Amino acid sequence: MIDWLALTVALPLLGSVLAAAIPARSPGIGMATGLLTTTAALSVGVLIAHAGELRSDLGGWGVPLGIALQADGLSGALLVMANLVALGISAYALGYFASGLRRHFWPLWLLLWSALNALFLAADVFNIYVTLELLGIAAAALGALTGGQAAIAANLRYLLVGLLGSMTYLLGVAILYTGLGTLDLRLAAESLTPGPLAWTAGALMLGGLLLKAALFPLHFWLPPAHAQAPAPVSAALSALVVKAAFYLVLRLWIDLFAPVVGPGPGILLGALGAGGVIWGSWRAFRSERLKLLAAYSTVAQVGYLFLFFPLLAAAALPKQQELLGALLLLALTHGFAKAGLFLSAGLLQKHAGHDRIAELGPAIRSLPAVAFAMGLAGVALVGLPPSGAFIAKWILLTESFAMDRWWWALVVLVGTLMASAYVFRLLANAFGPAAHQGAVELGGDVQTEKIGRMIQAPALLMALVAAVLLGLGAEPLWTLLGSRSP
Amino acid sequence: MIPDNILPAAIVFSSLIPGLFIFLLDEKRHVLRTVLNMAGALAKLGLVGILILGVYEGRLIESRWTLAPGLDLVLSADALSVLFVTLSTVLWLVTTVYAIGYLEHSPHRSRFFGFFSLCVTATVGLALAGNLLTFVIFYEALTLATYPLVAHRGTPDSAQGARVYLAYTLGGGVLLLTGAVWLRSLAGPVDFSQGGMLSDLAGVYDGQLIVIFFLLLGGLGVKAALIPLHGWLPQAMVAPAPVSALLHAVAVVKAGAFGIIRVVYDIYGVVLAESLGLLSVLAVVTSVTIIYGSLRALSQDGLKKRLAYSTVSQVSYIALGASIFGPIATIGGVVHLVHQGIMKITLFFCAGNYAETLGVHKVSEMNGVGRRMPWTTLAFTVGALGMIGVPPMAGFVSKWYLGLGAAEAGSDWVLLVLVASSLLNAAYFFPILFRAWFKDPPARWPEEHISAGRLETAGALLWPPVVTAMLALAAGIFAAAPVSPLEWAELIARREYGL
Amino acid sequence: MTLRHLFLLGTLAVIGAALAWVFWDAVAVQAPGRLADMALDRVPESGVSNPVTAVLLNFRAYDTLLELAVLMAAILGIWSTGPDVPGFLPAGEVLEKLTAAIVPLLILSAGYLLWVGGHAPGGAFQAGALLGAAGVILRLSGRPDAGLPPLTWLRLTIVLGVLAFVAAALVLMAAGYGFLTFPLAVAKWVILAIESAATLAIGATLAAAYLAGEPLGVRT
Amino acid sequence: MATQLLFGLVGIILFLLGVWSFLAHRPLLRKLIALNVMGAGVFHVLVAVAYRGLEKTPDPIPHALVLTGIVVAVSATALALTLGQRLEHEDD
Repeated sequence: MIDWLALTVALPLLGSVLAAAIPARSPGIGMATGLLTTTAALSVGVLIAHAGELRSDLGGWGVPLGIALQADGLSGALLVMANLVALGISAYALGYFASGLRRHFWPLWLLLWSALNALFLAADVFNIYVTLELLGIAAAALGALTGGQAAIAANLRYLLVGLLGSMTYLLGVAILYTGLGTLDLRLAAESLTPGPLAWTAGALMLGGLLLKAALFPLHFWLPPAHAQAPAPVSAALSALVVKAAFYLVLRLWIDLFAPVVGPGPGILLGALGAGGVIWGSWRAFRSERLKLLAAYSTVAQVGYLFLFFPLLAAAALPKQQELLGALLLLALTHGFAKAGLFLSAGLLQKHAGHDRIAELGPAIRSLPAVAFAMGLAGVALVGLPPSGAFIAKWILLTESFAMDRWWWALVVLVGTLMASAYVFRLLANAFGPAAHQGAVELGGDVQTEKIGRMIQAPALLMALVAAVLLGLGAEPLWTLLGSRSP
Repeated sequence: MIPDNILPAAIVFSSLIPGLFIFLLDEKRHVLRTVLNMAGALAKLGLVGILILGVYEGRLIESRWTLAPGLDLVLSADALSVLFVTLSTVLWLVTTVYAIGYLEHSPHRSRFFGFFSLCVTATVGLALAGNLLTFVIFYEALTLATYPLVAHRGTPDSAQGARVYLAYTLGGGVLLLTGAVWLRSLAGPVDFSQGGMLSDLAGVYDGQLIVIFFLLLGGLGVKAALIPLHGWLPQAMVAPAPVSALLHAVAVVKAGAFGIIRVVYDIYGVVLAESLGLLSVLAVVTSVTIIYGSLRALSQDGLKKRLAYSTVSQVSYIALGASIFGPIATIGGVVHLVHQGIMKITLFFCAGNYAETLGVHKVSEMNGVGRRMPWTTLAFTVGALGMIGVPPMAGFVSKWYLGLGAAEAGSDWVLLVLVASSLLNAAYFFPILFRAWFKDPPARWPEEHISAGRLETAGALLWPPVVTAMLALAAGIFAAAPVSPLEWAELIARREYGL
Repeated sequence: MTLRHLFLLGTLAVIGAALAWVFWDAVAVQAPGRLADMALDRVPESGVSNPVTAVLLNFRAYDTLLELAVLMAAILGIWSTGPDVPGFLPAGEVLEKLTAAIVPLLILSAGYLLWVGGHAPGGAFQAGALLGAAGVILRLSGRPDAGLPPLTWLRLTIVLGVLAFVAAALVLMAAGYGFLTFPLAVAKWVILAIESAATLAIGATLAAAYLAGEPLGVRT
Repeated sequence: MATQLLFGLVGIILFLLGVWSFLAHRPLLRKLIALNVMGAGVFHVLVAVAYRGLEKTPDPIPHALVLTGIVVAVSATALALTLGQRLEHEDD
């Protein structure tokens, strides 16, 4: 029998081993592994759509003794998104890295990929800790790949903060095991009752994860780390790694803690999310550099995701499902959009030799496809139609009005305006005196690179998915969520 | 024969698909781009023809696509949408010809014509929108499609104009979005239906309904350039002439005015709107806008700026018609949607011709242009007289019905507004006509790009205004003919008031 | 001792009290059964008799697999930061002799711990740690390469653990068993093979990590 | 029972000391050591949980978790140390 869940984790591990052992062949091995892994993830998605929730007991021991992997509509959709984005990033990376960095990039990248899949499928609280460390270490190493002092400093800080988060989380796990005698998410959910245990374990585990999910004000480590990393890595960090941490928060929240801790924490998370929306958008608007802008917009986008929590807690079941679908749609849209934005930013940086927004005009105008990718990604980040984010926000707004919690709607609307401010401040550069070929305009001193068509494709494709496909074709998400475990 | 559940979608796609292909074209593929443009325009025209027939027979023509549980994208055709669709389709065809003549030698043509097609796609989409969600989607899409056109030239002041335009329209978009979701949270899916769909909420949520109305009005008023939300319009003048023509006559301002009509008649229902006292407020706002626009127009020397302020004033006639209770005024407002479009696009074409041919941008430079460019000036004259409302021009018909309706509704002060604005129109148009026809031309024009040959200017620039001018004449003279805009307007009014 | 510090101390004290209470409550009052008995009962089915090894290499083998991946990620990350730092001066005679005596002992005891892990405390990690220690000692006593094989072979060694683990799992899956399911008949040997591979990988990784960079063999 | 509580409390105290020194000190090296102290604290708690009195064999699960945790912590520490070493040292 083929265990597709396990394969999505095992294949990239194997690929990483091969890439590390045979550095000369690493790009080929990496691409092949990527294709196989994505296929496995897609089949997981298809299986969920047909057979409903999937679960596999590794080692055949069954919980609570063994470890299980599980995938429902929520995790399945995120898994598919993550793998498609990762595949796009891989295709981009083929053309991006100089030969010196390649042999370092691919094995670490595949380990990161494996960790991502493992997290979306995780069903065991301690296993989540191990996987988080794999994710964090691979991410920090990839982020520091350029070797610049700033990059190393930023990613060392990122690594340490990540460790602080996982240690806190681990203490929560220890407490949980002490009190419940199980590490399996579902069994824990069955036996967890309101009380001090739930509160402390919840505070520790969620607190640790929130640090990794960069929820305001725990976001301080994110902008430097994401802005300093090489473009494909920044894309992965912003679009996927943060998403994985967020997914764990959401998973633990709805499965484990929301039922036993009452409405307070949900409102707190929503309030922090609101702070993130405002602060992140503001800093993005003030950023001088493109990649910093993109990084701060991630802080804002994470904020949006948390705005759903108080409503999720307050809503009755059918509404709850609707909101959860919107939340999922927003997360997927942001995954594709942010990846598209960072990959475009990387191309502009390569082409112009810098990423100072004010001076990017000529570079943008000489790369129309990249300009389009940024435009579409921008539309999705602001949440204008026909992007998936628009549908998600429409539902969020409607529900917050319907539940007489209009203040959440207010945050969304203000955030939307701020987002359009920073997005169009960037896009305005696309219009200006006609572009002659790159270097001429850019002046002699900066080193510029010719950008091929192939490397532009992934950015454009992902932006398209975010800005159009997810907006017009999102309905299946809710049917997929219908197969969610109660 | 196209099935009725495909037709509206097909009408939208007929400009979307060519647009997307045009984006991929190389700058130099002039012929192919022209072919794509024209093919799209003609295909749309044909499809609209089929649509008109269907609606005239009273068939239900609707395309539906589910975006999310309970959220449908609905494109459906009723008498009102057909009127707007036809207008935009016809004028798009003409404007495309004009734009090809106007822009074929400037840079970034593929980008321009791509967004040009997206712009009309959005316009047609919101014309056919069958519910508020769909309307909002295309309304925002219109903003996104027009922004690159306004910014197209890439000069500092066009960048500035585009920034202002975007600030206003996105701000308005947020207001509209707020109103729309709030309304949805009260009423569920907001499908446009003749006579309104909120009657069962009346009396329960009156307060909220009033707030929502003003949110929606705020959002739509930006594009409709109602005082005090009109600030972007004169700034957007920096755009190339075909864009201004489209923005002013068809796409943007009309989207706003059309939206106001939708809100008043097909969401609130004119009866409810009246009973909530919303109509009178609207009447005041529009009247102020009418007078203010005309007054500002008087003092403008830049020809396009003067036309811009005249748009501010003229578009408000449409909303004014909606704000007066009674079918006659409704007819006047709705029919002006068409008449103002035809006349205003003529005027902008002519302004573009003067600029392109002779480098004439200012009214003060227009001495004797009539002798140098008789046809263009003739077309301009027709448009101008129409705007003033001289019988038997199209503009006269609109104002006549508006006045009649006002009198019938017993709000006589509106008559004063109409008279005053007509006088003001005359005051800022007659001097132009006088200069153009009766003053002597200067020794040499500011910068003469196109020297007079067999035609006074390039053919692609000359024919569009002449054609639209003739349309404007016809709309007035044959107002009583069976399929004239007036007839349609009456059909719409009958259906809205259930007569 | 600023105000901030005082505030921090206060908060931590409160948290500590809360944690202590919850822990006491969970251990002394609730005292749930937990997994001990279940695990101990099923040790015989695991192919080894040392419960901890049974958990690590069979019940929760998936954790261990990812943990080896973590080690691999760490060393690959270390290598990606650049070449290794220069080593220490060659050791004096005494230390030299000492090293020559200790290193073989360490390797021997590593082997013993690996073997004994099957039925008594011990196992791949303890053994790997000893191997790593041997490497560190060699490095301290002046061997720039810490006794590690040349890079090409070193690469193979550090991935050995994950490779053996994944390969075994996939082969058994292909053979019709679940992922990481070791049929009792072969479990003992599969586990021993994986553990031996893991021991080498861990030892090599720990020693290599001590070089703080990729041993490209370029020395000045 | 008492032993168990004692070990657990020591673990919690260690953890909090680690948090304290992570938050109170700027140098990255000290933060790294602080993290390892926190780790030691958590492992203490787990070992305490495993204890079932002298006559019964301890719960093997927490022991395994501790072993795994140690290796993970070592890996992270190694990478962090290397990154720190690549930094010029003005910031600590």
